[in-house]
Amino acid sequence: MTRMTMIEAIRSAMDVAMEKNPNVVVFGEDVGYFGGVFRCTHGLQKKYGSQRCFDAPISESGIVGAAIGMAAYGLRPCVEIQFADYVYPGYDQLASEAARIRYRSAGDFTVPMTVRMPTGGGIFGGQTHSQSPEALFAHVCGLKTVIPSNPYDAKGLLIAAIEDDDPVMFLEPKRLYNGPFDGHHDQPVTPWKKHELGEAPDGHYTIPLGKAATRREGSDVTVLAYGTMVHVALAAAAETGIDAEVIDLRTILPLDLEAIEASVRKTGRCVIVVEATKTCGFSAELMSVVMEGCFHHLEAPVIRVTGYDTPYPHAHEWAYFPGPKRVGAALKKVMENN
Amino acid sequence: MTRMTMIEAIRSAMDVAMEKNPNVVVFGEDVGYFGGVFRCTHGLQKKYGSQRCFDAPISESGIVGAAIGMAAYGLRPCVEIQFADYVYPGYDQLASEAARIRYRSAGDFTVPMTVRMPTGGGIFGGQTHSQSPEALFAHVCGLKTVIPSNPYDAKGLLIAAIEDDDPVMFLEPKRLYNGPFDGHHDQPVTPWKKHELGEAPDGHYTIPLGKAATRREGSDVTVLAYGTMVHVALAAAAETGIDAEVIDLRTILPLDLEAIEASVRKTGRCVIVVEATKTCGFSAELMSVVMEGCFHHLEAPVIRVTGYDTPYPHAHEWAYFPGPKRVGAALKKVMENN
Amino acid sequence: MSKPKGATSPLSLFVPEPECRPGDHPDFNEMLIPEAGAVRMPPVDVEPLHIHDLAYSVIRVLNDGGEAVGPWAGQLSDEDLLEGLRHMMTVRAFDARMFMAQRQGKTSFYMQALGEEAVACAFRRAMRKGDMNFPTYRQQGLLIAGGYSIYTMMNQIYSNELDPVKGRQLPVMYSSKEDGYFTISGNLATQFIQAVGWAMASAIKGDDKIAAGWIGEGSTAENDFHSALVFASTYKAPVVLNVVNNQWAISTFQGIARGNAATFASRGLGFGIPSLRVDGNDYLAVYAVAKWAVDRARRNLGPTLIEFVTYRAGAHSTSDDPSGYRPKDESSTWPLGDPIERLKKHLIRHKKWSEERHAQAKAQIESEILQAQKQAEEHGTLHNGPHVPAGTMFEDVYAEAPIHLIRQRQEAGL
Amino acid sequence: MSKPKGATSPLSLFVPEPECRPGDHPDFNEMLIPEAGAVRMPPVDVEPLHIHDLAYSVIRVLNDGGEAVGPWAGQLSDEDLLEGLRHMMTVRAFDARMFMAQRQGKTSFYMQALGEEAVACAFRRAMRKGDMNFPTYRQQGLLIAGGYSIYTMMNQIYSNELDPVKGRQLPVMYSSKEDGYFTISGNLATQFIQAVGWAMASAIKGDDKIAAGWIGEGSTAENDFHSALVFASTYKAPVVLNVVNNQWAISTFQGIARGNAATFASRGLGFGIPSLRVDGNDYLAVYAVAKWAVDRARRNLGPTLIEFVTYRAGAHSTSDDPSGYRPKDESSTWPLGDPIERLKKHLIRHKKWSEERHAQAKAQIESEILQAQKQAEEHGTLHNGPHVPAGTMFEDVYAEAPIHLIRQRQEAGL
Ligand SMILES: Cc1ncc(C[n+]2csc(CCOP(=O)(O)OP(=O)(O)O)c2C)c(N)n1
Ligand SMILES: Cc1ncc(C[n+]2csc(CCOP(=O)(O)OP(=O)(O)O)c2C)c(N)n1
Ligand SMILES: [Mg+2]
Ligand SMILES: [Mg+2]
Repeated sequence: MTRMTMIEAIRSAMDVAMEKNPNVVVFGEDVGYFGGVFRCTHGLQKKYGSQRCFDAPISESGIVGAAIGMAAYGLRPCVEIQFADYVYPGYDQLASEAARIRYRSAGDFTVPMTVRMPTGGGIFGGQTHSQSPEALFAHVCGLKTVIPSNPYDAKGLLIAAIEDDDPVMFLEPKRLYNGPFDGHHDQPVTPWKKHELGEAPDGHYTIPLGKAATRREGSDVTVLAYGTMVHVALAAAAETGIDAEVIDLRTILPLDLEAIEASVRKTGRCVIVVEATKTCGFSAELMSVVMEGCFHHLEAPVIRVTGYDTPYPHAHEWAYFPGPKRVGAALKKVMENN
Repeated sequence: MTRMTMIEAIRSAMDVAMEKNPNVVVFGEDVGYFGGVFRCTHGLQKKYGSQRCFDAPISESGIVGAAIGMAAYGLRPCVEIQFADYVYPGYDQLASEAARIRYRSAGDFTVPMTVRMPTGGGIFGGQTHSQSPEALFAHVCGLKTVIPSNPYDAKGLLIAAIEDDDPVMFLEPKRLYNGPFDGHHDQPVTPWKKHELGEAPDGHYTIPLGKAATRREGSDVTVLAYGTMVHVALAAAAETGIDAEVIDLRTILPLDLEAIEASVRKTGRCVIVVEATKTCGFSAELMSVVMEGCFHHLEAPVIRVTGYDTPYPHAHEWAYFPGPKRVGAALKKVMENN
Repeated sequence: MSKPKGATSPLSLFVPEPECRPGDHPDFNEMLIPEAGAVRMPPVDVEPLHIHDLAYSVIRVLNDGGEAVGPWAGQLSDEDLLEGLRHMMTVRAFDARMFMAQRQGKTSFYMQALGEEAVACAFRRAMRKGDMNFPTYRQQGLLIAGGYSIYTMMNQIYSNELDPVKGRQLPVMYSSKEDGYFTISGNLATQFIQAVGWAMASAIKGDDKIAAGWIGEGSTAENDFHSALVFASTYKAPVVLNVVNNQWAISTFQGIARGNAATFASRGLGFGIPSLRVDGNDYLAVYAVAKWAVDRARRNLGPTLIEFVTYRAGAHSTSDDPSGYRPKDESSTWPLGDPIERLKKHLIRHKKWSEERHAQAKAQIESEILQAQKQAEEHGTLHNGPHVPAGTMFEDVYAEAPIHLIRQRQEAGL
Repeated sequence: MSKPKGATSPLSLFVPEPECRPGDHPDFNEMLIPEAGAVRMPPVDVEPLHIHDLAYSVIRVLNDGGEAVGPWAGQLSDEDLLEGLRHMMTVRAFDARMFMAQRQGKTSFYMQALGEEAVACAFRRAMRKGDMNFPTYRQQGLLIAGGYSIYTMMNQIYSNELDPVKGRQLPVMYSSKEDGYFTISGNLATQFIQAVGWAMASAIKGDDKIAAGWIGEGSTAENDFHSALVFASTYKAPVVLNVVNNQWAISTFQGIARGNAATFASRGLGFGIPSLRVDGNDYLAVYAVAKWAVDRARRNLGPTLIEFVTYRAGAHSTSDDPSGYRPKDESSTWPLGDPIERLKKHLIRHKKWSEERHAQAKAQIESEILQAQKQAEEHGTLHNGPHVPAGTMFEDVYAEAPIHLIRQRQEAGL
């Protein structure tokens, strides 16, 4: 076991996967010699050579498209999109191709590919370095989508993603790379080295895609969250004193319906906390799942706390970010409402 | 007033808009000389010349990107994407650019552009001629999304879209082009010529974006639908004898929240009928809106009837299509549940 | 704003138009067609910069008299050619039959390769087992020339109970890994960069297999054409990038995609990729150029771009009627002729074939196809079934169905 | 599957690498640099096919001695050049100041144009009021040479209460329609095709305005580069397509985007677009080539592609440290020198300038910038504010706020 940052955990996952399976290859913009703008692939080219870890041209559609071809050949590419905000040029290859190839060929061809990308805000990145586009993947059947909230999960989930036989979108909340940011931007962040989930085995292990984790048990209200918002929710629970059950979904597709239903049926209340913009975001799907599975148990309307339906503004980062204050207010409101 | 098919109505809208404003230009794949694979632009090149209506290279991203540049110059391009299934190569230009330019320039530049595309299934088009990707637009703030269900609306909404100062995605349910298809694929479709909403003024008129229409008043349950599903819902209501209030949303963004809330508060029940795949589709947003605005009025869980979360299969078109049988079953179920 | 000094005359938009439209008299006099045999054959390891001219000419082997001439000739035996002729005749007869089947309501849709049979059929011959094609919907010739079962193709077209892709895809969207035929996409151009990725994978693994990407001339406007050239060029991928220029993209003539450029082949020049143009209706020329490019790839010399100059003699698909946008007799005035007629003439001239044998062969092929069709129809057609069970539509979305899909399937009762 | 006959040796993937990495001794000996004055100047209505060579050479005017020589020389007066020098010096001093401001925590981010100031500054001079640029984040020279207020630029960089884009965008993402400067996107390459569309609109309206698209050499790999060339070529759009080849794309050397091609300019050849390469550190050469291309566009002759050969002497941005991927002294060995030094030398040689006047001018520019900075900081910096009111973040998503946004704003209490 080693204490690691989320960056180190992600790097270690690729290292372990490459070591274990010579068919795993890693490429993307600036990922080769330099090791990635967030240093997630640092050292991999040196260790595995430039045929297995290399720089790609600045072409997200080329990166995804080439990875699909490689996966169809039999490799397991794990590619990096420099920021989730830049995945759109590759969206056609993801939605029309990666997601469809197993189905349309009835299993004749498959696409065991992982697409990593830093996601979310909190770093003053403005509207093109802060987006959370997971809903755009979740709506496309054939893709899986993973969003870890800590180093332990990040490593186990990334290895599982690379070893999965379907295309997996792996979104890394960049504000969590160095510590469990809870939205209190004016307070120092505990480094992962001091956090229990900053500890991870050195070698191979996996966390199954599709299983949520309960980060805090509680009986008053269920909070559904993933990524950075898990830590925001935990902070809000602590600060309001409301006995919230905080569920970290970890993968949003497949979604752990059973864990969600069990918790909301137990607490009778639910707050959904998602960083992405509201309308038609994954928060809406979570709403629907609760409506469909728990309606008769609900004692109050479910509340969504999300990013507003505007682009992510630069100067007003903290007015925009769904922080512990907004989540706390929602917790209080959902408890009042009978 | 003239009786027209939806194709004729759409053509007439462009004709009226081009006639009125010389800044309106029309282009897309096969739309020039030939007049479009669905003949929606037939005759426009002849009437307005090839500088205002012309063929484009097969490049959806080029079509959208060029239209953005034209709109920034001051034109009002109305472009065609041959099938909604082929919009993805242009998705980056839509999500990262068209949707953002007003905001990021604080109104210095704007994108008054309309992107038309045939959407939905029911024509044995298989997985790449049947998709309903509206949720992917609705999640992107800055875009508006319109989906008409009849010729009268199609014309008035398309003129409004072209005259709107923001980018509008205009989705045309291709199964409705020639008549109000209600999902009974084994029965002949009434032609628009015999349908009251097949009648439209010859000249200029608009229908405001963001206003729903009640297609059938009722007191038992509210059905939220748009496009082809409006007709399916009407059929299901008639066949089950349930007194459903069928609301045709017409534009899903802006969404007519007030109309939805008023109706569901009145009926206390709601069924959402959307042709697109379920997970994280626009049906999920409608669920959320009802949860947020009407929870205390609900007497039963809201039900989604949607396309399944699989690609649209060719041979099993009618097993896949959310037809009146499935909608009728949902209506019955929502009435049983107290 | 004041009028700027030195204002020039008003700009205007140039919109390319074909030479003729319905009612006009087609002529291809403007088209550059070198004599057969006129274009040199460089070594496969040639410096790309030194063969720019090949992107602007047309490599041809069969001359008007049916003789095979010049440096690209002489690579195929008479047996090979007879087999090639049979392949092309099979494609044509198969197309005619399936076109008819669609018209008879037995399926939803069909797409012919009429007039361009030589391209896929001759190219296939230059490939090896294990190589992978990333075809468009108009390369049925790759399957047929590769010996794939036309019966199975029909099952796919009918979406019947034996359809290998389980009724999920439109007709002609075949898939056969075993036969080096990547699952066809309804989305244009996407497969071009995938072919490059597949070839890169083969190189990464130290394999000896190569890939071939296929695209129509109209679809070269799509962005994936660019990413394919970028990646192929950067990593010197062992791939052959094929542009089938059949002059039309549905109703749109090739000038809309080609713009101000002289040829589609020349699109490769700016990438340092050897780029050749070939007479796509000349079986011998297609084979020779394909072989050259395949050899280059196999010898790790990198990608080649080939433009096949041909003509889409039929409608775009069963949903299309070309009389709305091009002269009816344009096809018959196409100066590169018909690929079957040209190879037949060559073989007859060499006394390896005759009109009688041709007629016999045609009849025999047609009866084999009819046979297969009957057999296929016993297993169902689109509207009458049987199909694979409807519940299978929930399978293969993922390797294992996640819980939400299991629930949906239960709800559907399938 | 049996081993196919004639199996060849295993393939391998080629991955381009730069000549040197940290620790190596940089040398640019391989780089082709023609003598100043060596490249001909064709008429603007030249047949594109006849100037392929210009895509493989480098147009240069200033020679090592500081003389302006050859057919592209002699287009600018001494006053023009003195003004140009001042523009470049202003960009450099402004960059240095703002870089520092970021380091001092006054904003989140900054991007310099160090070493490439001539490109944007000289290009701007060839344009007219009303023309539109679609710049990247490294063309601040267009604004400064166009007389845009550096004070306003600073307000944007600080996201302060006077920021014209209301604190919404990252620093340097300026927008000024009035000044022909399209709102910068954080997404690479998207603006290239938009420039073509804008130019098409101008042509459709019979206007006389032209557009210029800008892109970095690394970003030419993006697909929008292709659609821009396709549309520009097809409709002969009045647009100048500028590729700024500063050798680096963050840590990635230009060979990854360029692949096996000799130059980025050559990417235009396959589109029939006149494509020129120019010494980007030579103010006179940049101006002359820009003028040529702008004239072509204005005379409705269609698009031109220009590759500016330059060097990114600084880090990619304040988030980057180039010592991790390239030799520290690579910048100082760059063979095309420094644009400011070269123009200065030319002017001194012609007795229009002196070291003293240069030092004075530098001091004066720096003090003007300091002045503007103080003034800007009175209106706020990123972390200390003031900004425009937070509630404005709900504005301009649409022309009019729809009901859901009104509700969200109410809920936020802003
Ligand atoms: C991304 C995308 N855009 C548009 C279409 C619709 N479409 C199908 S075939 C076709 C024309 C293709 O022409 P070309 O590439 O020349 O191939 P050909 O049909 O001539 O073989 C078009 C526009 C599509 N299938 N995919
Ligand atoms: C679509 C997209 N992909 C990736 C990035 C991240 N990124 C920002 S700048 C850059 C390098 C661009 O290099 P180049 O085009 O050569 O321009 P330069 O920075 O040298 O001026 C990258 C990869 C981005 N902004 N947008
Ligand atoms: Mg074609
Ligand atoms: Mg660069």
